[in-house]
Amino acid sequence: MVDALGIINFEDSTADIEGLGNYRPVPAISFLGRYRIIDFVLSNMTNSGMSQIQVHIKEKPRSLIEHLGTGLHYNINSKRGKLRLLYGESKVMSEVYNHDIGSFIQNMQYIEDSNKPYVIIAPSYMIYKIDYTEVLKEHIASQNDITVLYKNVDNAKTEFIGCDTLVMDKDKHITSIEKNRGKYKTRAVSMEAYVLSKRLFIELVNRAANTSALYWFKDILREVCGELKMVGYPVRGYVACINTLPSYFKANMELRCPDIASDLFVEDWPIHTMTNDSAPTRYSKDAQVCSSVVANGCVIEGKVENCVIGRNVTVKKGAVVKNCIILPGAFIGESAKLDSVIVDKSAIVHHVKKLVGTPEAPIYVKRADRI
Amino acid sequence: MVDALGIINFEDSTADIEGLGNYRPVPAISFLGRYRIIDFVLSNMTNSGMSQIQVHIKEKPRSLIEHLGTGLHYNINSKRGKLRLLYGESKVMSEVYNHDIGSFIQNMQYIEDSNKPYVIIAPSYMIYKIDYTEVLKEHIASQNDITVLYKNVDNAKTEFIGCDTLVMDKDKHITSIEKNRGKYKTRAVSMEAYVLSKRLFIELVNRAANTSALYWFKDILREVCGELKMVGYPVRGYVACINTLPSYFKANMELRCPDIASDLFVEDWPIHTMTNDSAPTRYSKDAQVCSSVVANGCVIEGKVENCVIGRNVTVKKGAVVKNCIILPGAFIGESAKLDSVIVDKSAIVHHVKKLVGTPEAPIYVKRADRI
Amino acid sequence: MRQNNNMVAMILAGGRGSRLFELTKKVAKPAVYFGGKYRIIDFPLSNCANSSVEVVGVLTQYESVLLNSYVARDHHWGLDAKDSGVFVLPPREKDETGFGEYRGTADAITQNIDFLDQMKAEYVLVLSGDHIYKMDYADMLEHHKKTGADATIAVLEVPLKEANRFGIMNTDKNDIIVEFEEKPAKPKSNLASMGIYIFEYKQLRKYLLQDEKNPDSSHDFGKDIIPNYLADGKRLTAYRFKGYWKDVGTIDSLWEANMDLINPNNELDIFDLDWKIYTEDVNAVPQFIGENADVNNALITQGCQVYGSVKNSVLFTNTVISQDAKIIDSVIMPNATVGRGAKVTRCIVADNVEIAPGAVVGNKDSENILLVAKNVSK
Amino acid sequence: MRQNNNMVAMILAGGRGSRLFELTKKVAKPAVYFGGKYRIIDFPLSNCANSSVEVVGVLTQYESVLLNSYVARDHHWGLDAKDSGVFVLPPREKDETGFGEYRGTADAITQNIDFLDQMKAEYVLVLSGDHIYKMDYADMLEHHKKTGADATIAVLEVPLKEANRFGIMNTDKNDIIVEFEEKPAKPKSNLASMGIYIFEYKQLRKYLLQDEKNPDSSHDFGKDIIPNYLADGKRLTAYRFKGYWKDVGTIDSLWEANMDLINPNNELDIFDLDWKIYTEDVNAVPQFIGENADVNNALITQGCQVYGSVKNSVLFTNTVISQDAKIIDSVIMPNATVGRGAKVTRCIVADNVEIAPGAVVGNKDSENILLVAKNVSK
Repeated sequence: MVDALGIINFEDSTADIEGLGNYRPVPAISFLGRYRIIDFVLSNMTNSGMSQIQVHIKEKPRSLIEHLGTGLHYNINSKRGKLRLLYGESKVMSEVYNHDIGSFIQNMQYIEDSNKPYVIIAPSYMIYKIDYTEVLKEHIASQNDITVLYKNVDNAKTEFIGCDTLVMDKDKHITSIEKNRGKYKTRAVSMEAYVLSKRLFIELVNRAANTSALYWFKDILREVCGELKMVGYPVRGYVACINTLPSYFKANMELRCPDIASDLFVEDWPIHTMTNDSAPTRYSKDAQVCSSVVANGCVIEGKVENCVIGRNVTVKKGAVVKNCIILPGAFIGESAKLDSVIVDKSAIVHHVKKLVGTPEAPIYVKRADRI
Repeated sequence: MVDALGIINFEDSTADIEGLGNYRPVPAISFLGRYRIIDFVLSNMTNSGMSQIQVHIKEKPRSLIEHLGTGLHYNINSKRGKLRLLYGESKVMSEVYNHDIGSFIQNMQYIEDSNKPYVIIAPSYMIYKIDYTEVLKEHIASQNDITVLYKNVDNAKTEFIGCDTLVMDKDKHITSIEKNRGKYKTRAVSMEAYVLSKRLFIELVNRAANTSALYWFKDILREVCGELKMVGYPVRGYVACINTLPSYFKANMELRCPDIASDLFVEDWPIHTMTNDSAPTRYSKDAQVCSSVVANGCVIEGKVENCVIGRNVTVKKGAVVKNCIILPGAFIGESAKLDSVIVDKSAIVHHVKKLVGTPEAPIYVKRADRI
Repeated sequence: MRQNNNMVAMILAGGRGSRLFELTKKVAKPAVYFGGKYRIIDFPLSNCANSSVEVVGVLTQYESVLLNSYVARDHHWGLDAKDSGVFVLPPREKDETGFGEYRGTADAITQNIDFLDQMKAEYVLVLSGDHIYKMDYADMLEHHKKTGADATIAVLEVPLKEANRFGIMNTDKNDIIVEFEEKPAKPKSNLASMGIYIFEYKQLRKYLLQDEKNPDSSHDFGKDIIPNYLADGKRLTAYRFKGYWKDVGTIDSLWEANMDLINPNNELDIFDLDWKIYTEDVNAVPQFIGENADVNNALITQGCQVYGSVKNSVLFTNTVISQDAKIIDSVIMPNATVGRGAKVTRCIVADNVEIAPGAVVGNKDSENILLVAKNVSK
Repeated sequence: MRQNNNMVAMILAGGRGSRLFELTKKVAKPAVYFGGKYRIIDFPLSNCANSSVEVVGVLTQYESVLLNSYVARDHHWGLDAKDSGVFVLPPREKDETGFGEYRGTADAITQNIDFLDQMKAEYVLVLSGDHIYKMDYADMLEHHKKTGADATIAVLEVPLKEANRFGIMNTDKNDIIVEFEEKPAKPKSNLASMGIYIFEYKQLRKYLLQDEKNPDSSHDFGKDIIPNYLADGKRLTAYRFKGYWKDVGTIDSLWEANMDLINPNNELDIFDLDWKIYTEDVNAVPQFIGENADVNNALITQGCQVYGSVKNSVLFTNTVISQDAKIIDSVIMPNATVGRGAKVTRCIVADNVEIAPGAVVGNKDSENILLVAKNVSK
């Protein structure tokens, strides 16, 4: 059991999942047919025994209110624990003021009221598996001020663009934090997940607010890097950063493959989500499906290849869907031929014969659109 | 079981519960120590067997998200039913555009998706007991277009100011709807609760939007009064309209008395709320309490007379509290003498010796204030 | 207790289901798997949830730890609201009578009269835990009230030549039951009792207490209680049910019922979003259909991995069908794995069974369906 | 199953509590009312919830329909999350052994080995359903792991002269248990067993299965299992508990425990917001204290209406104390009413009892507390 308050932070404006991001906050975006992006960070927390968790969001609370509920499906005891959706209640003058520091300050009472001595902050848009029990144990033993999760990658030239990277000495002390501008291949990419005492957290939040009205929490960390004892903690296994539409596309496609997915989905570390009580999926006599992940509740009569198909999707006979991500409830009509397309929830593709995108620039079909 | 979608509407700008209304929407205001204002309309709906209910709110969703949860404590089956908190997600240019029609239109998909043929709309700030099963049965049998709940009152000169009143012929057909400006003693005050078919509801919402960008649902009803068959349905028993601080004060004070409260709180019509798991209240050897309603979790050591005391309130030895409403978690220190004061949640009255208001103009002590 | 909550459902779930052999060796029949992701008892429980019957007693008896702990998680069916609940009711020790088993369907209810009293039941809905169907019990209650009946029995029209296998209701032209015959040699009607009853509780309570004292009674609804009602001239009405209904008492009928679901026009329609069947929420990733897989006419659920060929079959949660394996006309229960190149035809493969690579089980010409309950090596 | 969920609690709740007389005539002892709004079993259940012990089996036996249906509503303790649950485990019929009662505390666990297997228990926490205390079982598990024990037993220091009433643990200087004596005539230590055990499940399973076959065993933890562990040289450690603990086995001790709560400095502290005691959520308005009421040194809960005088007493949910009535040094259980001018002194008034106007019950000089279980007329 981890004696820490969990804070799920929202993404800054460098994250932009065009299209999908217009209808819901990033944590509420559908992922791999069955999940929402927030399920991963939240399951990490509850599987680690954390039961007091705050989800801070920037805007559009509706979809998350319903998805999170009271957290029973994430194994949060509703009496002892608390899954709290926090949302800036005062009006923000301009979008640049809508940052995490603002949300922390507005909701400081809920942070102070927690009886936990530590906080663990993580954004939802980094997908990986971590046991915070271990991280906190090491954090306490080493008497560091702040522990920062990171992942060593060798594709920083093309991926994780705009993310923070850590510069560390051989003892993993962080000497500076720099933005990844795609210059170098191998980097230690920050997961933007931090472990620190609640006292220090509150101090840093106040300091950020006093330094600049536009500061994010990561900005103040960059500044106190030399001053405080900040140490990196490596994440093993699969990591995805969902901050653009192509990276969303790529992560879905990668995790289709059970070999890669088995890194993230293991039996003793379940990824919890809100069940939909869909029936099993039915394949007709004409179905031709391969290399695809298919959620429950679908009716598949057409050809599906290298796809991620969400719940309750219909693919009619004659349709050909390749390299696509079809979100829950969408309908793909008889004559549709789709390649590298992301079809948002409840969209109906019926009168369009052919849509072809590329993995680098997938075509996006809007929510509930009828095309 | 009532075959209708429930819509809990928000109050228009004529309702202004100063002070209390600054921190949470009206439905979330604490009432009679243990309840929130919304518990009454919501319990009416779920006790009538309604399981699909939408709560529309204007602003500040946080407190209601937590109070409503997924509706289990209101007896809503979480699989079959749905308690949905709806909140205008697009930014409103000006406060005058923040009206119920706007919220209905923005969330029209959720209204259309319901498989119920009828809607029952009611605001939270009218407190009374009604079985919608009977109302809907009569509505269907009489083939009216719209049934409007009303209460015959004889104190319209001083109460229910600003409320709609119904002018009806002897068959209770509504011939016009007029605002109560306090001119007459006896009036049929509209509960602003309407029963109509979903089809007609959607039609009227669209018509309102097309008529004026500032129209509320009640505005369009006033217009179609002659055109449609609108009929009044009388509410029996206790009714309170909580639209000002004095009316809030008065309703709390009235319902202290078991004789009046027994009208609203009956065994087969429970008022559901979110439990807080507070211990019973402890009275010390020095406590002097009379004519008061006291919620659980309090420690009473002082003098309490004609009060409504919320959960987890402390009244220290030496304190004298008369004719007050003390909201949950407040602390009344040793030397405080309060009369006709409303103390908001978690406020600490410690350094002020004396505060005296009147029932018509009770003094309000702000949330979490330390005075 | 809420307004509509005065009808309490009592699900008889004590059956051994011995003709399902190994499938009921460790679980009671109502807990047997069905339809890719369900257990049989999900159907009456989901019907209750969808009909706003919020208090459900489950009368278990035989080998029921799995069934008991399964139904106790009442949030699976949304039956965890404030005044709702699924209550496991096994036989128990009492102050006066000591320890006793349930001696019959009626006795199971009689022994739980204290439970029904406590729940302030006004009507009692008696259900069976091992039938597969969708029914709106609220509608049946409406019918019961409207006809002014003392008891209402749901009936199904069966082919007259099969009627001798059922409890048959002989009715007048207003569907008032005039006679009840258990498995009549010469049936006079084709209205078979579905074992679904609504009783006004206070009256039923009296009949049950009388029946309890009768040493000659078998304490059964069909054999004792209903005949007593009729003998006393009580008004019993038939509630006609139309739609899919199946008692999956044998391996063959269990297989058939699963196969029915593959047909897109099947009457049960588990895809109906207005009457969902709720079940356990398992932690399983969506199904993966591999590069060389070939899937047709199949019902497949989450957690499955299919690399081989699946034709006219139902795959339950977390089954693995390896490359070049062939699944034909079969039902593969949870966590079963079929090895490379193995062939499974006209089988029910029980949960957790491993079929070794290259093994061949079942036969396309077999008259009966083969139950594979143990691991199969090549 | 979540990470921290590998410790499964088993609450022994089969006790008759016969020294509580009429209070346990219709309910098992763990369901007896306590502390204004609770039932005794709320304490171990809330302790489990607060200690993140998410799977709880409740082993019931005697007259338990109320207890069973009470604990089945696991949302009262927040134990209704995805992989959580309170499971009622009465004795049941099994494939091999047929029907059987629980023959002892250990046998109750043995008969539910299949349940523990199914829940994938790693540790088993054995609790009693009729003790009142607050304890962090997660801390006890930490202690168990840290000391490398095979089993850990929670112990309480009792006055040495009372030690002969308890099961006494004789320990070495490291709190390793070297001997266990049940109610020793000459106690060597004052460490009394609280009947709270943590076992490593796999090992316990073996001991239980051995014990089951032993015809000479009484199948009891204290008398059989613990001595067997000790005889085998297993490492048993004592976990010292400090704080309020009470076994309310008699009317007097039940009264005392209620009275303890009136003391603002009582050790149990039910007002602690960090360790709340959860219970049923009843529909009752807040308490009303009338115009001429006089309330001092009292614990009063929602639904009560007080018009008379209440001194040094505990009022449970929905009790009514009429004008001029006097309640002194008493405990009034739910829905009881005391008529005008009646006087109640040193009594426990059972639930739903009516005391007529003007009646006088109890005596301020009585040695024992009077249990009033039937209506009292003047």
